[in-house]
Amino acid sequence: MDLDLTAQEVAFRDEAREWLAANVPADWAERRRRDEPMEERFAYLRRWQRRCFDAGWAGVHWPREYGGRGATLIERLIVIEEMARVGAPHLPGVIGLEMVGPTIIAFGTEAQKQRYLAKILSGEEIWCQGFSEPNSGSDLASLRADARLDGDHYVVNGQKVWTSYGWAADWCELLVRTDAGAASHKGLTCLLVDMKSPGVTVKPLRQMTGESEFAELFFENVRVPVENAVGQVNDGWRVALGTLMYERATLGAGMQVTFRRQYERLAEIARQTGKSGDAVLRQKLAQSRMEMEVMRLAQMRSVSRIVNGGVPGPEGSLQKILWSELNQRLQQTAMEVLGVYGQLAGGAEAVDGGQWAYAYLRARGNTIEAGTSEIQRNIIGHFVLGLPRSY
Amino acid sequence: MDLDLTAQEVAFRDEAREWLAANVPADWAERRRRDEPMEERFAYLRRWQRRCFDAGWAGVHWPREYGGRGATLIERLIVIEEMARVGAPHLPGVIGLEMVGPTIIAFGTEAQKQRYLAKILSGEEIWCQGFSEPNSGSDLASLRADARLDGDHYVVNGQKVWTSYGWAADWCELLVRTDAGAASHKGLTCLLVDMKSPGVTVKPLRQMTGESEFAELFFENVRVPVENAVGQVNDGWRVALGTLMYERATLGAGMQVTFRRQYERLAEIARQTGKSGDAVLRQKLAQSRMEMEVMRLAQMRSVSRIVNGGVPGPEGSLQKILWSELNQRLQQTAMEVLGVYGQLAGGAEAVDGGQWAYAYLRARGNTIEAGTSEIQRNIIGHFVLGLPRSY
Amino acid sequence: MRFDLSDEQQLLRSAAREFLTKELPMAEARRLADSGDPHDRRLWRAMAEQGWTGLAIAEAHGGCGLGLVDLAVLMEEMGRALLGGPFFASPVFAGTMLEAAGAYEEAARVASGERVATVALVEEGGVWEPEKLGMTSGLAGRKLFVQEAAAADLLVVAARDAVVVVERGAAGVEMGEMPGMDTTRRLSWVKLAGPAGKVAARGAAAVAAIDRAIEVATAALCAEMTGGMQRVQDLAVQYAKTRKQFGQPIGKFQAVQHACADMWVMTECSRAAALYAAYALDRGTADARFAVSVAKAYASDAYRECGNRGIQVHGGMGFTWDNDTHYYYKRAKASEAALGDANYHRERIARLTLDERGEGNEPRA
Amino acid sequence: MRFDLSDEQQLLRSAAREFLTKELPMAEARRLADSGDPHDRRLWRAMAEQGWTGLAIAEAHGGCGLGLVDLAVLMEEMGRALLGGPFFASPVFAGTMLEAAGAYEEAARVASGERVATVALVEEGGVWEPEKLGMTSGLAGRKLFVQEAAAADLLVVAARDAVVVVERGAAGVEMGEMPGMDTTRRLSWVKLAGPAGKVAARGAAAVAAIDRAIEVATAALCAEMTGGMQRVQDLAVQYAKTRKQFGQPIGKFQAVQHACADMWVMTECSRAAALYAAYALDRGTADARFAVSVAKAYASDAYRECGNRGIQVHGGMGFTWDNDTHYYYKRAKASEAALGDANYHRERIARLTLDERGEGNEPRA
Repeated sequence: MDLDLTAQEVAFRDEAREWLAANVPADWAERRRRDEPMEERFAYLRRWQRRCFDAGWAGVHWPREYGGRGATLIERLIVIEEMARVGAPHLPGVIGLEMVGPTIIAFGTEAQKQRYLAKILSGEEIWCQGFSEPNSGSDLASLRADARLDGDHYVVNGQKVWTSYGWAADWCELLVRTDAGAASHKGLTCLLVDMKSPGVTVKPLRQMTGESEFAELFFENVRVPVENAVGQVNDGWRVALGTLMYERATLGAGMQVTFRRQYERLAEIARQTGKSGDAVLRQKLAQSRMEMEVMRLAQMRSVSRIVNGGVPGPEGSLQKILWSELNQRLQQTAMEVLGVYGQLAGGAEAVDGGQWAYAYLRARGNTIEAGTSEIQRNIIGHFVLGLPRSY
Repeated sequence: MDLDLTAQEVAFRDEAREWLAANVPADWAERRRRDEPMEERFAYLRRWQRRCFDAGWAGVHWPREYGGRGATLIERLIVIEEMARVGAPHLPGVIGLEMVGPTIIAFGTEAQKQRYLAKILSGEEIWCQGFSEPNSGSDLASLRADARLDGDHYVVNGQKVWTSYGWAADWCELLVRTDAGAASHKGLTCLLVDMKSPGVTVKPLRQMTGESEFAELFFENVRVPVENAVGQVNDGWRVALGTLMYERATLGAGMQVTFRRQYERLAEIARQTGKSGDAVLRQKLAQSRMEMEVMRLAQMRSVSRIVNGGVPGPEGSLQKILWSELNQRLQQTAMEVLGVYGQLAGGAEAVDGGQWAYAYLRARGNTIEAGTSEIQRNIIGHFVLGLPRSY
Repeated sequence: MRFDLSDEQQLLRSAAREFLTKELPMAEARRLADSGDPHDRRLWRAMAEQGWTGLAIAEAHGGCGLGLVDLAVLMEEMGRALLGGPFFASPVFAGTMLEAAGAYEEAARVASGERVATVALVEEGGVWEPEKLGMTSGLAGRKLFVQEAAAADLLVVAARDAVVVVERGAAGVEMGEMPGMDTTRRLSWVKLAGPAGKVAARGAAAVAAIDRAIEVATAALCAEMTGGMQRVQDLAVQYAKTRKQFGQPIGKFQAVQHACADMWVMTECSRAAALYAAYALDRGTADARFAVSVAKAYASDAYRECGNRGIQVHGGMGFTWDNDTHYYYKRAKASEAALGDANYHRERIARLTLDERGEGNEPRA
Repeated sequence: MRFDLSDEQQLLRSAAREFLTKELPMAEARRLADSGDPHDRRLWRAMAEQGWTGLAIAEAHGGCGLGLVDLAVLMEEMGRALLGGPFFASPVFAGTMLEAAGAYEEAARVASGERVATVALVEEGGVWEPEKLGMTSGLAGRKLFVQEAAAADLLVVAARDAVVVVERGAAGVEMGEMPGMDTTRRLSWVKLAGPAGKVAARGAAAVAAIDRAIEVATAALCAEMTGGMQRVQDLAVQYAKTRKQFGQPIGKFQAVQHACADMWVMTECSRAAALYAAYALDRGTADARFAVSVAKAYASDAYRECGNRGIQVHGGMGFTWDNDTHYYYKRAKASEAALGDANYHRERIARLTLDERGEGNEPRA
């Protein structure tokens, strides 16, 4: 057991830290609290990704031949954590950087790599993923959007929901049924679809927070060239699953740092309001702090396991359960610390501009998005513990 | 809404209170903490039941014609609560009084009533129930003990577990399969079995507390006269279910008073040790106190519903969930109040002779016995909310 | 013994359910919540005509003189229907305070629905307990989290030493919005610079009036919260029966079904506790304060937890604006924070049962 | 970065697993627990021969000089196998205290297994924090909850101002049983009437030695608790796979399966926290105390909760003496109470992270 970074990793971290200190836009902290049209916000974030890309900080884990730095998993986590530490703006092309890009690198043709990868890195093209459907949430294998072959094109029809960045995306990694006769998770294919194709409609999906992070996508006779299939035809399940594994393994990465920042702020508020002297709230705050630390340690263990030879396994479900349930408890504790002020969504009296009320509501989605807590426990029960499938 | 007792109920309560004040044996409080052979303890309790019976306080809810007082449900609960209030010894014939007796009254023949009822009331004959089997715990309908007709006798073979008072019982209300060909919960019959019959073996079942409240019963070619079937042959499911309903409706009755007594004692300990000044423990104690009150109120509502025309419904599952889960939290809180002393099972340093350690362990069985918490939630889900069967 | 509604109360419940189903269907409740002004004057007049605004105010003071259990019955239905606006603030909270403070004339006009009132209680830092208030009858300073001040004609100001009635339009009264997550009832700050007002009660009488109103309002709020839980439960159970995944209605999976069962348990318990709190206050039983704290401690956690489970049962749908659950979830949070959260009321229970041989301590059998 | 066992540590784990499976099968562990004397001398000698009794004591002081992570690995296996007797009391707790107090000669004899020692720490009322102890180097008074005093040759007395080593048989030493629910490790009270003893350390050095031993013992205890959780989980999962009800293995029902998944989550988390606590103490990192409190707060709740779920998954069988789970459940309670329960360690976490910009506060990336 040795948790120290190597000299090389320390150098890498220092380089990242230095660059971030010099380049994180000073107006972001203020700006993120402000209501601004999401297009404007998005353009701002795109500029940020471009700046990161120019300095070599976008997609550090991609192989050098595709424009990355070939960073190790540890180095990659270092970048994620350093960015979270300074509260850097997030990269709007995250879906492309973290999921679609690696999928194309793993499964794509040379032509696809040439066509798409560079623009993912630079943020010139934003990607989304079309996986979930209204009737296929937890039960992804039952999806119904279909692609019928017509000459050298697929003709796609169907609907997708919960598409992050769907309203901003130039391209979509779309999972569709290409063989209607095959068993549920067979006969699926991943297509790369130009969102400007005729027949694509995007509708923002309004969440209970009032925002629309996600979108619904409608496909009506959308023609997609056959060469836009990524991976083998009818092998889309495997392609998509690889992507989801990646999602679960990395989604929690910057979180513990973000949680820590929130905790520090909450502790500050508690001290200022005298609530830090309340023994009951102290217990709840400490419990959250403990959970963050346990999450950090469990994550280090997972990463260590992957580094020492292995791909992300179903243990990703552990991370998912930890960060989502931790955050819900943390936000409830924040509400108790803020007392009657917690409910304020804005106005001069709101603490931190109302972001705690937002965070409380937003956390509610955590145990649903990216695989519900129930699904995660099914995965652990079945794949880790060897119990019979419960669904 | 009117929660006052009627003048008649007040008179009844005062009568009970007065009698109990004069008759509850003074040595019980001390004696219950002492280790004594269970036969000795049982003989003591039998004498107590006899004394209650002589004064008309055993089976008050039984019809007058069978030796009861024809007490209303309210009056019956008054007796249970008054006994709990003064910490009276419990009635060792409780299974007969609360379950078997009412079953015989409802389903039995005149001859059965004549033969059994009076001795149940007086405690001269102690009853147990043979329902659960090693492979039929939650899934009672799958039970396998069988009774084959042989002339004017049934020949019974099989095994029962979790039989309360099995080691002390003179008689057993036994649920057996009389029609092997019928569907799972059909083809069952309730037999009244003399525990002294040849072929009956009783083995105490040791619990994690170290005690043996329960027993395993083994039946090997036990001959039971056909006239000992209670209710219709092959209608045993309905007969037994009525009994279980009764169990769930009354099991929680004296509990809230007992919990209250425990809470008062715990509060006293907390004041003496200074723990009552600990804000964190105050929250946990208050939470338990609140849960007791909520349980009391929910129970009054259930009782009120039954009184105003109705039989106990699946709402009995509410009581079961409340008292069992409340008690587990209460005992954990007691452990936290007692701190390192909580674990002591005896010796001069143990608080209250180690009964808190015992209560903590014993509570663990609460969410399992008389239908697990999972089964109760299945019942609520299916029978109350109309969701599909989940098992 | 009857722990249940009388025939009259059952009629009241049916009438309220019928009225609200017709006059405030969910789509309308949502529209009002989203509109920025949840106070619908037409609906208000219709409720006043039903006698609801004067339900629990004495006949002698212009009300119907029904009891607090009746009020709880009505509030539960309102909570279920997501009625917003000043009903809670005006007849329930302010009305009770006015009546208790002896301002019968103002109470009567609130009871008739002619005037809308609200209570100005909470101060900087969230302070709200009568004995901790800083404002005196001079009325200088700010009151915060005042419900539906924008709709109110009268402000009933709870000061440390007085209950003072101030016209909203009086000189020296300024107010502004405090946007909260629950948009069915707006919150405001109110700045007072010594406006003219009518002192309804002073000293101990004022403290007693404020105290009484807080207890009554808390019990009523618990009933309203129970109604919300019921609705959240109904929505989730309905969804669990119809939504299919893996070829089954999701309600067949124990994880989902048991979540629904938990919601049912919590709603039943909360209802029993809220009804009893109202009953105990109505009868003036010795354990009334204990009963109120039990109800509020329970409901504060239970409403939120029902919301958590309700949203979870719905999966992604539960997280959308289109689903009705979030309106209840947000109100659950506002209600949890109002008049003492679960931690506060548990501590009050501890004071009543742990420190002294207090009122919650005597068995009532 | 390697958050995992080294090859040597993996070997140690395999060796320990193999040894304990052979020398302490469950039937034997149960027999010892039920026998009234859980200290098996033959087993003790065999463990000493493996070098286990000196594992974490420096080579210069007669031990093997391995680190605390190695000790954690061993303790986890022991917790899994339900090893009782004085291992925790003697080499882990007393051995560390002796070494830290500079009593190298005694430490060496404990490390070799030749002598069994135990720590006398806790006083009336459950007081155990070094700064709150009442007993002084005069050694007059009672120490309580002393583990395996009956098996010990030496008492290492933690006094307010000194660490004193006393022979068990010395004049002025009296002891008696404190029967606890966990019968794998006996508890005693020890009455001291100024017995002769060797003062190993005084003043600040004594406080530091006691403190060090408490931190190390706490981390080791967390590792042992993790092993227990693992075993409770294994038993439950195994049962859930084989026990059938309603025509299905019960593990197919989500209520049961998710309980098993929870146990797995808790065990994984507890293992990570316990390993890190050992590592942090070993390296002397700035966040070591924080790490110890995280591990103990987590394990205290988690071990009990694993027991709760483990018994529940077993249904009626889980409540029987015949089932192995209850031995772990009882030890979980004893371990929860020892060296600070979850409430205690959460408060310590609050002190470290909430009040000051304390040691647990600096990001370590």
